Amino acid sequence: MTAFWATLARDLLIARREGGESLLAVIFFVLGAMLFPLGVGPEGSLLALMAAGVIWVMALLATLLALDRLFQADWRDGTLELMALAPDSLTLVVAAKCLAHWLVTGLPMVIAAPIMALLLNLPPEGWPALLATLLIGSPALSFIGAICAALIVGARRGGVLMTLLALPLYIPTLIFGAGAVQAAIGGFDASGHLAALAAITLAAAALCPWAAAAALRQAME
Amino acid sequence: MTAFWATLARDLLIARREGGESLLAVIFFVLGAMLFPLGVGPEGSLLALMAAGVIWVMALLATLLALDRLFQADWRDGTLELMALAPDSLTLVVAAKCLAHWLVTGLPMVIAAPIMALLLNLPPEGWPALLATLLIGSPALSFIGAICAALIVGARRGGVLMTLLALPLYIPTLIFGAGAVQAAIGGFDASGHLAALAAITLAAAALCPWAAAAALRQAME
Amino acid sequence: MAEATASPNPSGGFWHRLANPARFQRLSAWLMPWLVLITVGCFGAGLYFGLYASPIDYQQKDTVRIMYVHVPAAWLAMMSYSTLAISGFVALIWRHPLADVAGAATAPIGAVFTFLALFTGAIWGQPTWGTWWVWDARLTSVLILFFMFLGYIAIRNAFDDRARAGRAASLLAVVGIVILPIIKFSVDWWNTLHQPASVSKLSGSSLDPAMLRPLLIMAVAYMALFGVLLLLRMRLELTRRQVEALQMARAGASAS
Amino acid sequence: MRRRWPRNLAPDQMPILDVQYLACRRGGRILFAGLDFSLSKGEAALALGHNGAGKSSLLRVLAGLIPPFTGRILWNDEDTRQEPYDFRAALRYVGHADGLQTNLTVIQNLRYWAALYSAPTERLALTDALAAVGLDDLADLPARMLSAGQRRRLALARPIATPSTNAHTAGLWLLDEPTVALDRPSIARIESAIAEFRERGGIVIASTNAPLTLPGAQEIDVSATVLDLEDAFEDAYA
Amino acid sequence: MRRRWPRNLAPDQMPILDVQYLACRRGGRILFAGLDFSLSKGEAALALGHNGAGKSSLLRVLAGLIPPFTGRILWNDEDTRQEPYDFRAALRYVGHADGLQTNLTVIQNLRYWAALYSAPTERLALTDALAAVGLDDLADLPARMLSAGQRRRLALARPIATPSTNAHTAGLWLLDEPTVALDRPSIARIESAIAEFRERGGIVIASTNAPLTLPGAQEIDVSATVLDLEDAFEDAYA
Ligand code: HEM
Ligand SMILES: Nc1ncnc2c1ncn2[C@@H]1O[C@H](COP(=O)(O)OP(=O)(O)OP(=O)(O)O)[C@@H](O)[C@H]1O
Ligand SMILES: Nc1ncnc2c1ncn2[C@@H]1O[C@H](COP(=O)(O)OP(=O)(O)OP(=O)(O)O)[C@@H](O)[C@H]1O
Ligand SMILES: [Mg+2]
Ligand SMILES: [Mg+2]
Repeated sequence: MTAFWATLARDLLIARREGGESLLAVIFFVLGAMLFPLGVGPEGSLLALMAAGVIWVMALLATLLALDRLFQADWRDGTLELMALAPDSLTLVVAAKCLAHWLVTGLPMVIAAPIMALLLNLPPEGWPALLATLLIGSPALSFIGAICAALIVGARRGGVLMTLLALPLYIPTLIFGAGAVQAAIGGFDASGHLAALAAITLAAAALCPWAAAAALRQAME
Repeated sequence: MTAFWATLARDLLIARREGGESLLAVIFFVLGAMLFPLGVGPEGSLLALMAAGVIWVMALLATLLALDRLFQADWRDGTLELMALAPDSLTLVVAAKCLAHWLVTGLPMVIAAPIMALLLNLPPEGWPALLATLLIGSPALSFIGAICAALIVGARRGGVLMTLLALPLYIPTLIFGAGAVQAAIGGFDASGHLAALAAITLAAAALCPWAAAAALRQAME
Repeated sequence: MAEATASPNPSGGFWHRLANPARFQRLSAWLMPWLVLITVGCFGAGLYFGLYASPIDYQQKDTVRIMYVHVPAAWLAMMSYSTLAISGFVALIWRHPLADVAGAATAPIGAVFTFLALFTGAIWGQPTWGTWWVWDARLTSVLILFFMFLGYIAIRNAFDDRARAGRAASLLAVVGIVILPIIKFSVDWWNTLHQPASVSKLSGSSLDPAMLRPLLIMAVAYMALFGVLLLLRMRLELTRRQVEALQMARAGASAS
Repeated sequence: MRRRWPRNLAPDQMPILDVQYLACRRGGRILFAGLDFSLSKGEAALALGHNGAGKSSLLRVLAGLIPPFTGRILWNDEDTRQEPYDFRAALRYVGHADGLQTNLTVIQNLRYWAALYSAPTERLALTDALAAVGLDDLADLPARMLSAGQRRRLALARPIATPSTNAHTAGLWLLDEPTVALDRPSIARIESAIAEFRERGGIVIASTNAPLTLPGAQEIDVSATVLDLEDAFEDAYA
Repeated sequence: MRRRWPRNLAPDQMPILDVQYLACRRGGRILFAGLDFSLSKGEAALALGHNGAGKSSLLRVLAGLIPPFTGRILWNDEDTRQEPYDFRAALRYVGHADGLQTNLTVIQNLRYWAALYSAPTERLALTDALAAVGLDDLADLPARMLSAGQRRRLALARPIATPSTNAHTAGLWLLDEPTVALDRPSIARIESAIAEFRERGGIVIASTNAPLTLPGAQEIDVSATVLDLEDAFEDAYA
């Protein structure tokens, strides 16, 4: 278990040392969303219709953006070998890295969400649903993404694979997430969507670190 | 001048060797745009209204995504020093890298645009304008981005700076690009927008390589 | 992950014996002609019944005939992915060289069938729904399936170390299996434009026998075709690997 | 040509690490085959061979990062691939890559490694290890600012700072070109650290082209062992 | 303490490279100061000093990658910071980083460098250079697959493959730890390549901790020169 806490502490420390780098995701998230009014045109009504979807899509893309660095750096500088050769199981280390990744990318996004809701004038009924879905759903993005990040370690074409592999796996999360907000705006009950999101996140948290660790062992052969 | 052609050839060769990696931008472009109908909802009418804006925003983000790798790799493995110490001026080398970057990311996007127009059912009147704007505007994205990519070389907080610096600089291109398409759809004359785009691209091509080269020299001290 | 040592020692058992490449080559060589025969026969019959000797739909008119190309294509698309996932699983756990080859051989075939389902579907959609494409759950999930095949192919080509690429791809295929239930039940979970299962329902089929017969014949034809292509590609892949092994051995003698 | 060990030796003569008939294959090439050696408490081995012979690969196979193509590695008579845990508790590997996080300070890097290998993480313990490689006065410098040799020395402080957590052995160090880019005094420091480790019964295997003296080390010539290649092949495809 | 050169020397005694009162500052520290030496046709120098003394920094300053803190570097009596072009045409720098594009083959890497330094790019010329470092039979291997030493050798093939394009000099090689991770035969190859270059009147400055013999090379002890630091300071802030 020490490995878990040590890795978590280390990754958070690195994030702090690298300052902005870790906030890349959230800044991309906000700036990216800000582009839509410029591109689509400022009619509030149209924006209100798109808001939920745009926010969730940007959350996906932002997570993806930071993810391919999740293991690549540790792999290049040889830290990954040290982790794999440590007595504790690699799965714990990977779980810690996922958690750290969520804390520095996912959580800030949840916090930034209200700003976006404001910018894209999301109808007030949607706000609680938006926060709830992001809070429940975003960890799934980090965990699922970790598998892909592990698969592409050492690959010649990192980035493209990351996108190609991860986005399809993200789509259920996206559908339920955005769906819940739309439902809430439409005045329907969103609890079904939220339950589905929670299920996805739990399953991801349970299985993905294990799968990612397996993939990483392969990567080092 | 040899340095220019040599670098262009090299970067294209690398792109071919890395296969998909160079297509990262275009795949991100297509997949990303695919997410909006899922997030926003499938009503064709709504999609038609967003289409132009979404396509242009995704073009921006996609370019950005590929850009931060423009000099970083050469810097890390020491190639950049060799380029800087070569007898020919670094500006030429940089220009070659920008051109290569556009050929492997910008051009494929232009080619992929019709697919996106279909999926997001962009009204037919918009199609020619969309292709024209992307063809004229996308080089500007590569050149302007190059400055930012050069500024962040070696900086600890690469990605975030990249986004922060580049997106604001991209906004004029975005406004004229998406604006032209909207105008065409609305049945107005888009030639004004196109002229503005062309001007931006020419200015960028003339000034950016020089500025980027200067930034790179700083980075290596 | 079971960390078996790299040296494969066939220890009895049908699958193990089949896993021996030489034996597989012999078996497939024997099987091939029969499969080809079935393919040609069923396609002939299926297309005849489908395009001539079957009633036209009272509202869709002749366009209903697209069904005989579309539906089996869609079924095969899903079947290909299950093949991919299963071979991936076997390749990971028992490290059968042949399972890896099977996966590598299946992916492109699956991609083609998926594309066919999308394409014929779109063609069918134009007259019936009045649009080439809608973002309906069924259609979208199949589009995703298509991208997943692409992803599998991409990751296979992303490493120079063939073994590594194989393992990564296998793992991906296993993880991606979740897409199948989504495709299958999308029509039931979400209210879609696309119609729900009427042939492959548990409670018997609700389709006019005159349409069902040719449909099923075509299904058989598609599967036989799948078999033929799979065997062909696997034999090709195996031969290529043997050649490469020889070249590598020679290079090893000379290099450094 | 399998060698079996007579089990009636005195305990400290018994081989702790027993490598049997090891072969490695990379990029479709057999690098070495039929490699056969064993080390007992306090012994050391030097992997020698021209560039590209396979020294680094040998160390990676021994560490368990690459599965062997043929043969097996026994640690206290247990196959390290079946029961890796005891082995890992005793194993310390220093590869070509230094494994530094350049944004962390020298001591922060070391502290993480110590925690990872469940070794003491107090500053005192860590600075001792740094002193052993002569970096103690750079402890709070960001690793980014280290020179080539300083980075190497930090990497070498890792095994020193993380003693084996496996009760009944002092452990095994696998060092890939430990003295690359080191100056004379540093080389001397490393050599004495290794000697001290062997004193405590540790086993050391190092690969090197640079000058490094391990008194009484047996030499493993990697390039020589490629000879019985067919041997390895038929072994694999039997 | 400025030294001026009597201009009545025989042309081949005249210093080609004249380093005057050089100081370098990194990370807020003065690494060396008041460094003063000059080299004429065919001469060589070895930069020595403990890890972190500033050998690599010295070479980077000489190459013009880092501006000097004080002092100047003359090439054929021209300040290399005012007129860098003649200098660059003659300069070949091999740093710690090998500068390989790992996705290109060995020869593709070399071909690009040759083109960049406008040297002949025919396969024949390139394979000659590769042969000089003993890599000719790996010419078409992806650089990714090279071992540590093989990578280093490829980096060293660069100056050999790109002769000075500056008419009246054979050029200047700046080699940072050229022999790191090299095996004996390779070291010998490099030494003979350097000797041959000096034959043609080339100038070589190398930094090293590893064994490297440059006959008749003057030694520049980087760590020693930090002494007259105040001197450098008042010079800088005069
Ligand atoms: C691109 C568009 C389309 C795609 C991707 C698509 C996909 C699929 C898939 C995956 C299946 C297999 C379902 C299963 O096995 O349960 C299927 C079956 C079917 N599709 Fe489509 N389809 C498309 C368009 C259409 C259109 C336009 C029609 C006609 C209006 C249509 C009619 C059918 C029918 C009748 C079945 C058989 C259902 C059954 O009995 O199981 N499809 N399609
Ligand atoms: N990732 C890889 N894929 C395929 N082949 C590889 C890989 N890494 C190394 N090789 C090959 O394996 C051989 C041995 O490499 P290795 O690094 O073990 O040599 P080495 O003895 O450590 O050489 P050096 O003394 O230069 O470090 C090399 O010839 C190289 O071509
Ligand atoms: N990027 C940097 N920023 C600040 N200081 C640095 C940087 N790189 C190196 N230094 C400092 O400069 C000093 C000299 O570094 P340099 O690499 O020149 O030493 P060196 O003589 O080459 O040592 P080695 O023999 O280990 O290569 C080191 O003490 C280091 O702390
Ligand atoms: Mg090595
Ligand atoms: Mg140095």
